[in-house]
Amino acid sequence: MLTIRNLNVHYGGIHALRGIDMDIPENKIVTLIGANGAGKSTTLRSIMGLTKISGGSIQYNGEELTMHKTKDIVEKGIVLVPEGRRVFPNLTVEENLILGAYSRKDKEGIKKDMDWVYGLFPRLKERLWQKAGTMSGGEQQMLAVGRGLMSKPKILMMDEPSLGLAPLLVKEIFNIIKEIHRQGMTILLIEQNAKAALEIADYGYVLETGAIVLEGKGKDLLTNDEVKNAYLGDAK
Amino acid sequence: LGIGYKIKIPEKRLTDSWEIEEKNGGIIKIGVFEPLTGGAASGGEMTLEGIQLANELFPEVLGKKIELVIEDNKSDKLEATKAVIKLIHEDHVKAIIGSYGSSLSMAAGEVVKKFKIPTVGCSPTHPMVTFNNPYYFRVCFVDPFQGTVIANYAVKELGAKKAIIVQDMAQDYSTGLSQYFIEAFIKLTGDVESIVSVISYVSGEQDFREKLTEIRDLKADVIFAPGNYIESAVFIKQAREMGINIPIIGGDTWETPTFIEIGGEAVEGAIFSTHFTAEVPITERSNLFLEAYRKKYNREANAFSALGFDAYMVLIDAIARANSANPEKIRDALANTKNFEGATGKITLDHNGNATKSAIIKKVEKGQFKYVTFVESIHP
Amino acid sequence: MTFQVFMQHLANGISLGSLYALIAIGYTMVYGILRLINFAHGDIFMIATYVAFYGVMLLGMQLWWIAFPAAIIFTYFFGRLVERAAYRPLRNSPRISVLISAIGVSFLIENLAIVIFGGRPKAFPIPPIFNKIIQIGDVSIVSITFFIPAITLALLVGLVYFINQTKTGMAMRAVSKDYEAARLMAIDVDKIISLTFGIGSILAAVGGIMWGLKFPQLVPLMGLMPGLKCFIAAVVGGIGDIRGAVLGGFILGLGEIMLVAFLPALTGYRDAFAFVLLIVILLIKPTGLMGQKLTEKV
Amino acid sequence: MRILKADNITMKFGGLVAVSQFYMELNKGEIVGLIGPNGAGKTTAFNMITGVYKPAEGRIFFQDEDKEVDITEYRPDEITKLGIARTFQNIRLFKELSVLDNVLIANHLRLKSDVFSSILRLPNYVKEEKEMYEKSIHLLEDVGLQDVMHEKSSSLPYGKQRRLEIARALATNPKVLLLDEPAAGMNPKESLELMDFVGDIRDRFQLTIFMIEHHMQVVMGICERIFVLDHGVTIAHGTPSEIQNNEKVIEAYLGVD
Amino acid sequence: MKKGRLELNIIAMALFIGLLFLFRITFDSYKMKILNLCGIYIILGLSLNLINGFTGLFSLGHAGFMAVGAYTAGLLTMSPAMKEMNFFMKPIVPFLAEVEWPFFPALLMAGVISALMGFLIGSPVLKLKDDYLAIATLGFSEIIRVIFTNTQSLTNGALGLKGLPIYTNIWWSWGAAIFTILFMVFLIKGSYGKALKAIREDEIAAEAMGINLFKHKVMSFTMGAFFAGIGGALLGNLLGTIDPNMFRFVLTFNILLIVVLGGIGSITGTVISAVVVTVAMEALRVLDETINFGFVTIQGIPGMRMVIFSLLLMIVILFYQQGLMGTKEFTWDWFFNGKGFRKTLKKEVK
Ligand SMILES: Nc1ncnc2c1ncn2[C@@H]1O[C@H](COP(=O)(O)OP(=O)(O)OP(=O)(O)O)[C@@H](O)[C@H]1O
Ligand SMILES: Nc1ncnc2c1ncn2[C@@H]1O[C@H](COP(=O)(O)OP(=O)(O)OP(=O)(O)O)[C@@H](O)[C@H]1O
Ligand SMILES: CC(C)C[C@H](N)C(=O)O
Ligand SMILES: [Mg+2]
Ligand SMILES: [Mg+2]
Repeated sequence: MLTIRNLNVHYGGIHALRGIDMDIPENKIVTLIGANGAGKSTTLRSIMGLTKISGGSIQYNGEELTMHKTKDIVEKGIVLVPEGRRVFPNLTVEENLILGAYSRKDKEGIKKDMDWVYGLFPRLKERLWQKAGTMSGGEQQMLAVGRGLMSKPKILMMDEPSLGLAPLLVKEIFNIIKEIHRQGMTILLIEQNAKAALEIADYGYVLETGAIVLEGKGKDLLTNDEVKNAYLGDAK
Repeated sequence: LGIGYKIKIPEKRLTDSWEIEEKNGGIIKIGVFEPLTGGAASGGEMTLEGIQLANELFPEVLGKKIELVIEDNKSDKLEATKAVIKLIHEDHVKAIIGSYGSSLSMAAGEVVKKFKIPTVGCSPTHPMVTFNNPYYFRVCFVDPFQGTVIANYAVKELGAKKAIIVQDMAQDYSTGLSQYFIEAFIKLTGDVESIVSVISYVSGEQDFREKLTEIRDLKADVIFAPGNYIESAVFIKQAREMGINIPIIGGDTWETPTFIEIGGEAVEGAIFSTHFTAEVPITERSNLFLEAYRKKYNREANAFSALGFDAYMVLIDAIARANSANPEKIRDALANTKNFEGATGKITLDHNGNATKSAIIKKVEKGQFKYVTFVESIHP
Repeated sequence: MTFQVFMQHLANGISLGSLYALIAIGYTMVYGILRLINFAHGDIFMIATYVAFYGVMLLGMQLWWIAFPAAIIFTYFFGRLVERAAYRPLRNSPRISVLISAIGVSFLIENLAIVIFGGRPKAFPIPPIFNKIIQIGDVSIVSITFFIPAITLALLVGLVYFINQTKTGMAMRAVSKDYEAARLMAIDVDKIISLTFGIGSILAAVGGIMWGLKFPQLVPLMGLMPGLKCFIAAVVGGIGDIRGAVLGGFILGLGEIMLVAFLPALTGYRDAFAFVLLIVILLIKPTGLMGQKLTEKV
Repeated sequence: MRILKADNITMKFGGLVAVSQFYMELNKGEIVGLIGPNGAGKTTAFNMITGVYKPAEGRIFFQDEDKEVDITEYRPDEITKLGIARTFQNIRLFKELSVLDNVLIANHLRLKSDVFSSILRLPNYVKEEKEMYEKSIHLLEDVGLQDVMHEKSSSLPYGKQRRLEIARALATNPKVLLLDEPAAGMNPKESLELMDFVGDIRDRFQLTIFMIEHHMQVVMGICERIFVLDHGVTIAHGTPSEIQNNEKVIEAYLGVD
Repeated sequence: MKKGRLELNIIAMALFIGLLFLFRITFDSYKMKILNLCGIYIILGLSLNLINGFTGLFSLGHAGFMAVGAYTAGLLTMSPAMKEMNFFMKPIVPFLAEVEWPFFPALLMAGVISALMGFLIGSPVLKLKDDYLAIATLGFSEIIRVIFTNTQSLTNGALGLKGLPIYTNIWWSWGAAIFTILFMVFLIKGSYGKALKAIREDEIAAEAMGINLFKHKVMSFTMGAFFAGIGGALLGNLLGTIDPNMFRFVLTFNILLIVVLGGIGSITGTVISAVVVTVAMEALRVLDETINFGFVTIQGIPGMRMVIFSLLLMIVILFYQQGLMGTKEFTWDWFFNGKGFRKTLKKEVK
């Protein structure tokens, strides 16, 4: 569905991505793991057209995305829940969700999905009128995920959705990911919580200093010694 | 310094010596600083018209061509000083003409005095312009005279017994002229209470409605409101809007097309004193000037163009008499100007550098400035 | 002070206040979305007035009802052009750069206007309908005095609805905080900002024409002081909040007039009134009268 | 010996009671955890202790040498001066400045010379400045950031930024250190390293540490006592094993595995 | 500081003073005036940069402080006779009527009064942030101007003061400029300067680092006001005439533009851009004049100079957003290893 070939990104002098190849097949969960600064977020930002790439191709169902505006990419059905939440602090919870569905025209569907999101995150429903900026970190994270879901994406990309969440909620988030996946969504997930991510992922990539060093089925990576050593912290 | 270069140090500061120009071929440079942008731009433009016209008619003196170097002082005192400094030191002008607006002239006054460059003002009427400054001259009358003239007219012709003053606190001209008017008016009416109110505003103000509300019910026969033509026109307009119908009179600043454009119907009947009128030529030169002006600009000349014309004429006359382009000599010759026939009348410069001139009273009628009467000069 | 005189002052105050309010709304809109003190707002206002002036010169006084709307439409595009040229290239720059650009473009417009329109003031043509003197008892009021509050009110209602209730309005508010996140919602950030500017400029244009009708002289720097005062009005009311802008405008307009009316000795301090008011309000309520208090989440 | 005490502090935002009657005591040298669901009021509690927010009710006391000071009304900088330093949940480094400058700035509060001695570079100032440099560089070596000392702080990867925040807090010479989710954004391995690091600095700098954290491995691994907040209310307090088995905590926060 | 730097600095200083002597001999007084203005604008630019660039307080009140400085020095240095001539509408307040101070104490007093003003204004206003601070400081500067317009017996109101003794010359203006540069360099390099930068970067974090925000902000603001007052005084006694209208907020903008063009937060940048802007403003004057090429004359358009100037300005703002220098500073290393200007970031440590 999404095919990335030889993706290169430079930040000034820093060569942040060095020729990345990735495939995200339809209706699969793909995860991208790696240490801080490996280039995970950069990959997602490049797909969304938020970061200028210096070479390579990104294709969505055979269509080249690299020249498109972010807005068009979102309208094609690729949505990112960004790192650091990025909710609109001056808007209420409800307004944030409505904007999530900015590109959609189907009033009925929007209404339905709104209720669905409230079902997933009851806290949001309680705080309908609160300005998003005053919510706690975890609450904002729920809102960010909810807002991403509101656009009814074909591919949902999430950049560290469990960051700063309480254990209960982390579990909850992973359940939600599984749930939306079951409903037919394709997912690209970045996680520090590599174990949980690999457990639910169909396929995983390991990124180190801008290059893919390892890839494979989620289950296989879980048992890979290198991965265990470097990311799972099991090997004590 | 051990760098190996030799730095040539001229024996004398080149620019401070006036001889430089002899090399300059047969050109004498005269500086002009006038407001060409900003609040007083209308006046500056008109003055410049007169100066340039004179320059076209009389482009030479002592067999040399006269070149005008024109600087815009942006209706700003700071810019006025800067412009004059530039004229003196960059362009090495021998003499300067300008500027419309007493405050601007006064700002430049210190500079021309310091660098000893003779300067002829066209229409700055405030006494301080030339006072104590042997290098500043002017071809117009001064405000003590103008104040008396207009007070006289108010009392004798309009029969006014009580007056309201509206002055612009930021213009030396306006505050000065008000002062002289008040003195004359009290003297003429013999009534110390005859000034019922003095209202002040600051250049640039646009809303006089509260002030007008304040004076609307005062019993007065006339309002004296000398000031910049813009503020004055707006003031009159708002006064008429509020139903204040007594005569409003002012000074020489009003004679600009802008005054009528802005004031529209409201300024009908406004009365003011000024320097010159095309309707009553005074001298031979007046006719010459009027003719040439009509030919060049295709309309009637106004007082400021006439004064610009005269300033130029007086200056080249002085250069001719001095038989030199040395600023000191020009100054001395200027100081000796006697009975020079200008477009605005006979010009004699007194020990202060002031001309003693007659005044004209004009009135706005059907959107035109109409001549009303002529007031003889009073010899001080 | 007699009752009549008081009424006269009151009428003047309301009319001036709503004029300030009208222009303040434009400021608040642009500020609310871009977090930018649009110093060029006053100059856009000036351009609108000049265009209206030339329009009437060209078409004749009878056709003012074509000339004025045409000037407003022109200004709409002019505002968008200013945004395009001076602000869009700085989209990802620190706020201070954008602010400086605002100051710079304001300089440029003023100086261009001096060269193009001439430094010499022009008289704004007033169609008779705005210039009727209406005598109510002893109070004489020019008809424009009534038009201004009515127009302000109408625009206010429309805008409040637009910003709070429509999706585009929401998008505007979202853009104001986070361009990138807005882009991720499929919002065309440039388009929204440009639109905001266009609307702000329309308000400036309406304000400018009203101003011209009330104070009929045009000079290239005419936008400076009103611009500043109306910005203050917006801040006093609580910047970013449209109702606040209106409130601020009224307080400022009425306050100025009443200050001069009741304390004639302080006439000279009229221009300082706005600033004193500003500082007093800011010190008491730092977010302005209608601005909500937001504790920064740490 | 008690060093910090929060005596029933309460914080409200509009109608919302973010923290209600929070009572807590810290003893010298302890590492204490603060956990609870998102929005429970943990960060808010920190903000009250460090003076960023003023509590609506309750008082906060700090044991300064041999006298107990009521710091409820103190400004944040005064509190830091007394010896309570913190890190932020959303990293707040001086982004445009170098790593070293970030740490040097944290030394400023202990500077005795006045501004004119600094401009005139009088000997007393020069001496102090030298000490500040040496101390800062040592500190950076201690936390393993000496190699990136001259980099712009915002160019560091997340994990190192977190470490720099801690180093910066340490540079203020604190007695009590408050850490707000220090392991956020770290992978499990890095989290475990951080755990060791925290224990290490406690010993080396003789600190008392109060820490918010969602990584249970970390919290349970190094905290001696744990407070649990939910909806602003303290629902439990005890040793890690007590907390792990507390019904209420499991229900509200931990969940069942 | 590496060895040898001190010597280098002294040599550079000596060379510069020599250069000033050279200018004095060869320049006419028009050029001298511009040279003086350059020095003064350096002072003003730096003082604004201290507040806006280094401390991150967005202040737009500089014109007000300059007015305070200019009037203080003006009133203290004018001769009693001059004062009497100026104050013809209303006599001057008695305590000022007879004073006539030499320039140095008057200049110092100008700085002190202005600093005092900065302190008094700063105490309430610095509680505000960002744009609010900007507009409030702008407000104060306008209030100062309006007050000066109306206190007839103290300032001669809107008519202003004429005939101030022309004390300012290149020694004063450049002397003060160099003093200001040194002051800023040492301030910024030191711990207090770093604390100011920390406030600029993140107030909440700075406070958490134990920095007393209020004290440091007021300090920076007061120092800025002091130098603004000095700059204003030098300007007044250079031009010989001042009035309240000179000190409109446009003046603050001019200085702000200098700071921005030079690079916010760069001392070197401000110095360079103060000189460039001042000279460029005058150089562009030719645009307003009629140019005669012999065969063809181009009529000058009044105001064209300002159009071109603002156009150039916009180009810099849009295409060189960092300004000339960004936050970089000149260093001697630049001469020796040719690596270009060094980032302030990379502080050398022994
Ligand atoms: N805007 C930027 N300018 C310069 N360098 C950047 C920028 N954004 C990221 N980098 C650098 O690019 C590299 C990759 O960063 P990226 O944010 O993609 O990492 P990541 O894998 O998402 O890390 P983390 O787990 O910390 O989020 C890092 O070295 C980072 O410092
Ligand atoms: N400045 C504020 N204005 C309004 N509400 C606030 C503010 N700060 C916090 N809150 C609210 O107070 C509650 C507690 O927030 P706090 O940040 O303390 O949570 P937390 O326990 O740190 O959560 P997390 O683990 O998600 O960071 C939340 O519901 C939040 O929305
Ligand atoms: C020049 C003028 C027409 C104005 C007035 N006479 C003045 O001296 O200011
Ligand atoms: Mg990332
Ligand atoms: Mg928190």
